[in-house]
Amino acid sequence: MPELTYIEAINEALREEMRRDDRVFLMGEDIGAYGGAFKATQGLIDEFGAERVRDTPIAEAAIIGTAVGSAIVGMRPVCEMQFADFVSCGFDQIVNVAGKLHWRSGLAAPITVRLPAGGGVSGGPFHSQNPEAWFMHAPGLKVVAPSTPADAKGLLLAAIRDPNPVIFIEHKALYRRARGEVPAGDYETPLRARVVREGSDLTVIAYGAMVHTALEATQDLDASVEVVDLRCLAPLDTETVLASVRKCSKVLVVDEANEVGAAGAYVAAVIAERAFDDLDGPVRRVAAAQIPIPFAPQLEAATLPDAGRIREACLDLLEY
Amino acid sequence: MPELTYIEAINEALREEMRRDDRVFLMGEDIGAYGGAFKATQGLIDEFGAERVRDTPIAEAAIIGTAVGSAIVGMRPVCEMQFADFVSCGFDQIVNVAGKLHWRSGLAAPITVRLPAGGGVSGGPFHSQNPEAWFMHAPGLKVVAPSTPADAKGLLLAAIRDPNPVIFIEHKALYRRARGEVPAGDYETPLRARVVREGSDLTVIAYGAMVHTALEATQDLDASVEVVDLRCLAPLDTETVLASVRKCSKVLVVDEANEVGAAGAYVAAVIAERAFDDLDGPVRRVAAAQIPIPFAPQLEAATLPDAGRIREACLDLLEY
Amino acid sequence: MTPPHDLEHEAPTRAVSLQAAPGSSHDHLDLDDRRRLLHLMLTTRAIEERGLLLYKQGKVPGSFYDGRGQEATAVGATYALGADDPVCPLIRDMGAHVVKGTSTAGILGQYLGRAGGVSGGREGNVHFGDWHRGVIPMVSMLPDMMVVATGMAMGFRMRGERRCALSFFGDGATSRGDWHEAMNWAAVQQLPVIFVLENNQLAYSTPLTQQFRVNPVERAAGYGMPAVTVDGNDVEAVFDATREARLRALDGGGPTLIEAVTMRMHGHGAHDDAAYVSPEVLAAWQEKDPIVRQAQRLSALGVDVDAVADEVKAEVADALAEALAMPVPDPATILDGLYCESEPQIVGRGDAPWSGHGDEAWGGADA
Amino acid sequence: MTPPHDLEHEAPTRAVSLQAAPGSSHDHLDLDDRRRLLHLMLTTRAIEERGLLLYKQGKVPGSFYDGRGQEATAVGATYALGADDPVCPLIRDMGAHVVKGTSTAGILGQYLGRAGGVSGGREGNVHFGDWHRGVIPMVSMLPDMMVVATGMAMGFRMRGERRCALSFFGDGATSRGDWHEAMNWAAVQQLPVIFVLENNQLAYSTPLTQQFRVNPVERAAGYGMPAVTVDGNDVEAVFDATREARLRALDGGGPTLIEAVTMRMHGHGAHDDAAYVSPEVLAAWQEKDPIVRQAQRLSALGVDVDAVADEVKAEVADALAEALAMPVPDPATILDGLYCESEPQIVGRGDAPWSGHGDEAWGGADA
Ligand SMILES: Cc1ncc(C[n+]2csc(CCOP(=O)(O)OP(=O)(O)O)c2C)c(N)n1
Ligand SMILES: Cc1ncc(C[n+]2csc(CCOP(=O)(O)OP(=O)(O)O)c2C)c(N)n1
Ligand SMILES: [Mg+2]
Ligand SMILES: [Mg+2]
Repeated sequence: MPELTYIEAINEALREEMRRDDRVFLMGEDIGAYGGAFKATQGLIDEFGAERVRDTPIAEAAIIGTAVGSAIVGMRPVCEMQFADFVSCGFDQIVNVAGKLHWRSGLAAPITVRLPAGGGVSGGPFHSQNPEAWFMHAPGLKVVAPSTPADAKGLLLAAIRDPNPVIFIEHKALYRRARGEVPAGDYETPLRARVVREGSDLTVIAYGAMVHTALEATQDLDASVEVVDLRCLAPLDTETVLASVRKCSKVLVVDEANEVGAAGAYVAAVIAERAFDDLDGPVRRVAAAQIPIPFAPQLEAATLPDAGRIREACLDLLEY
Repeated sequence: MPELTYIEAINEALREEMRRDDRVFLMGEDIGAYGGAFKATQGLIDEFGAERVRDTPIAEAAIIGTAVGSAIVGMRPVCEMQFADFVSCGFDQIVNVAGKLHWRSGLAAPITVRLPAGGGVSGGPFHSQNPEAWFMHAPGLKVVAPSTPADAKGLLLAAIRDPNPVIFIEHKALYRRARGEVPAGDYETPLRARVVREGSDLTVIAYGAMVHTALEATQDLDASVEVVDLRCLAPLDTETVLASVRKCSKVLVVDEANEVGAAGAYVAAVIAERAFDDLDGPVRRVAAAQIPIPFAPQLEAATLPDAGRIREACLDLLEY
Repeated sequence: MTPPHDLEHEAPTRAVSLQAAPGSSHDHLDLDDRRRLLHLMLTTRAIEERGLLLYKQGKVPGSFYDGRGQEATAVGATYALGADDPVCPLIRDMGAHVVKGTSTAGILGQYLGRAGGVSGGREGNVHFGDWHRGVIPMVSMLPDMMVVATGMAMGFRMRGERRCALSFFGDGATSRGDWHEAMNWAAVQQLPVIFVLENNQLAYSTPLTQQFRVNPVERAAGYGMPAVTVDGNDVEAVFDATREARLRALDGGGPTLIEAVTMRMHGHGAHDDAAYVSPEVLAAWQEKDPIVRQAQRLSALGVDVDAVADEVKAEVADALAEALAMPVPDPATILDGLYCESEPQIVGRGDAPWSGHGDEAWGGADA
Repeated sequence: MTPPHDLEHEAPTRAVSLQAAPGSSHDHLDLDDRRRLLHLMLTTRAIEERGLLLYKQGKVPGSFYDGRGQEATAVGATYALGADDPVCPLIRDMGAHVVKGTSTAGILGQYLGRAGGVSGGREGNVHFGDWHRGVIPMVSMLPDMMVVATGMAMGFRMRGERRCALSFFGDGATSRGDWHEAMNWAAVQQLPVIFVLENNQLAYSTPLTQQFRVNPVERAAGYGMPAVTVDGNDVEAVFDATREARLRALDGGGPTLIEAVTMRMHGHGAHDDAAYVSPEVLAAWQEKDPIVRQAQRLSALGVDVDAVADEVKAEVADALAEALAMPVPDPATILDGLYCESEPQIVGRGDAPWSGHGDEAWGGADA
């Protein structure tokens, strides 16, 4: 199998799906000749032309809203926000127009919105956010967050083909740092959680970049730690989550987003309600401090979850 | 003490604060001569004039953003969204401009944004939403949600005087249905939770309209049920919450918002992490189904939490 | 109390002058068309009058919004559209639903929140759309649907289909950011979309002077978009302007902004007594009632307009009986359809009653 | 590869013609002012050149954005402001910080993410503002700060203060909804605010033709707002236009849109080689370098411009030493100041070096 980076896998998924399905097209700021701020769409305009790889004005509401319009007449748009942070400017179109349309009327809005998210790159308060929890709380959206190149490709193909609006969270810090085997050709990764490493003493649940941090933090712990990669936050794969927690009886949920109201807090609430009898300890959480993500590396490091904090929480739980 | 409705209490708070502090002014759509869609600002233009009771264009981003601008030069704006649902159109200005300003720079943005929220009025998918969880997940904002007329006044006075941006969640169904004694004159209600009814067998945590539903649901249960009104969702009064849970050892969190990622789910996660040792049963939650709020009364009733569902969850827990 | 606004005097400047109403013959509408326009407006009004009555009788949950007195705009504009041209109506545009062929019983059932209403009781009042007939369900947030219409037009252009999309919105809605994003996007990409600004002098209680300093129709030039102002109470004038805009759109000439000047003849919704509007202003506009005008025009041409009215009356009465017999929706179904689980259906074809349509369908899947 | 855009030929239509650069005397600027303008532009450029060097040396975390080559716009516009007129700079507007008196060491410390940088390491690159001096920290979302500036102006008007606010933004930012909401709001309420559109021919890699069909300066009329286009590389011309707009604002004449025509002379950020811009276009603009122009103008008037350059060099060298000595921020402090816990301070007074300011302070608390 070829080895690709996370961003190469995204590029490949877009290219293959555009070849396969001529309803698929791309929209975003500077995604054409420039190939996007992170180069996710590099080279695609050469193969597919400017109509299918559309540079747009700086107008996030219009990017989302016109995507919905094109989708309901049969297209399959894939939108890029230049940074996930700018999705706040298209928030209304996502939650009110795209999210509710099918439930309200039976008319589907199959759009994909790609969000380069996450911290660890000295991006500061406006280039480091993890907005996924907002969208989990908006009915009708799916929220997907790959952690590996293989999943980035397979989940993106699944997202584009999904008949619903999908918020696709790409982690910027993984774009070039994550590299791995990616199956050639066509495949879809199901929107379900995946047990990355089996274990029996403790479950660590994470998604996106934090899956790697969780693996690193627990690799030489003197215990059998199971690591679960959620992959899809909405709808949440509660089955896999609960099965793992029931097996291990102890659980830590890791989330890179601001702690209050984070996706991980919701996962913890589900566990505390539905797996209580199997729990041998508190549902621990590690997340970012409840502040904007700082710019200076020293401050950012103190804000985001890291292997040290995860390890410490695991040790606490194991001793519990 | 005079008896007022919830909306009369809001009107009184606005009037008294505008008399007391000439930096305070109001902005919103149709809040002037018309007195607002719900009449919260009725009569205020007559006393304070059109400069301080400002009818605005339909431009939610500008309502929030100009409020921030006026606040940083010394004003104390109070904005009304015509319905809470429209705050999605001003979302970016709230989370990115208002929420982060003080942490980033030390410059405070003392604005209050009043949101007529909630269901139970056949408002359908766009006039029934409870957006508070979104704002809890945005650092730097305070989120306040009164359940009684006395709190509506006291919390609104506290919100306007607070040097931070405050999202003030008013429940539409309470505007005229909730009536109670409201202290005359000036007072501030602290942004802390309140034990509404003391008990020892089970804690029910709620806020806004659900406080009343929780009280009703539990009033003739054959058990000692403590009911806690959160009043302030961000920052959360974890002290009061945890003290109650530790005392009662069983807890139900009620939330009118969509279940996934709701404020109540965050409260449940905090409890499951920090009061685990005291828990004698799962952290139960009752919330709205994860769908847009339906219009038809039969569908809406099946979607929102009600006394029956709360009672059932309480009975389950008591038997646990 | 602040005195009611004198809307006539306060209006922001307007350079564009109103198009004259056409006289007794018409180049593009035959007599059947002109009679049909009356029929459609009467149906629209009858539906909304009946809806209001049902609301006052306590049979309609929630609020009630309607466009009585503004029927000419939605009916006239939609009448110019082809079967494959979808429309995005807002709260004054019941006529768009009617022209596209939405069943009257379905609309009344919608008001009543019944299982057989267009949205099956999920959506309220006018927040619905029979998209199988090319009517896109509106969201409440103004004017988000302009952006959606722009996106449909983008889809048509990308596939080389000879179609256009049309979106309505009010004067008040022009102040929101999405208005600008849609205008600019449609113009810079030269998309086949028609924007119909319904200037009814008010946004809820807010007069034009507090919304803008210059009439928004004059902004079109700044986007590189042609604009025209028409008498929004003259159904044939609105039709004409839209017909022209549509041809431009289909021929690759890009978007058009049409301002239809009209008046909101009642409160914002049924709960609003509109005390902020002076009775004189309303009385003056009453003289310009679009249905009376079309009826007079047809009477002068010898058409039996009472017969049209009788037809409509009977149709709406039947539909009402049908709607009232519809069951309420089943609460056990609320979770169904949160997600789409199969290959999505797309926006369908609506009625296109105008006699002037040739075999101009774009040749899509179901054409 | 798609060929680089020929920006000169593709530009959307523009009706407004460029104001001519003033000659060897000036009605409103004395020789000290004109020398100071050069000094301020040189300081601005020296700061950004040093920042870029620090970035290339790996000492600046994250990304690096600057406005080298566009100094005349931010310096010229801000120079016209009074001490009590706050400014909202964006990423090309280091000159606004400099004119308002932000310390050079504070700015270099900001780049470096040091505790003594303006934001103490919390904010990155240009996302800062010394609000004690009337510079409002920008958010990244374009052009949100226009709305904030409009709100400050609203505050001034409500209190009858003779002040105005100014907000910069790029050509690309004009496509966003907030641009429209700010333009309309400022116009309909006739607020004392100045909007400076920095048309630098590009939004990141996107040429004007893909952003709009008509130059946005022409949209001002549709809001009822005066507009003017100036040579954005002529610091005195930008000053003049802003001085006039400010007088209008202070006299109750409402907002003004100023288009400053300039060119982004490098990539969007330091990571971008701008391969999409043709070298010929850049070379032509290089001829119009704003600093060279002002230096030539002053040389002709007998000013020793090398002396000015030497002053700046020394100042920036001192500031650099100071910045490099600043400690990194303390991670133990990250939670401080999420909420404001005391009576808020408000936006303060900045430097106002223009000789033409009389005792025109609005008489506020600290005037
Ligand atoms: C974004 C947004 N803000 C507020 C509202 C509430 N609202 C509903 S209709 C209305 C007035 C609309 O005025 P206009 O656009 O002129 O349409 P009209 O009702 O006059 O037809 C308002 C403020 C809304 N629907 N959307
Ligand atoms: C709402 C929003 N979307 C996207 C971006 C990302 N972005 C940063 S600068 C830029 C280009 C801005 O172009 P322009 O407004 O012309 O300013 P210039 O950089 O040319 O000075 C973009 C797209 C942003 N900052 N804000
Ligand atoms: Mg209107
Ligand atoms: Mg630019």
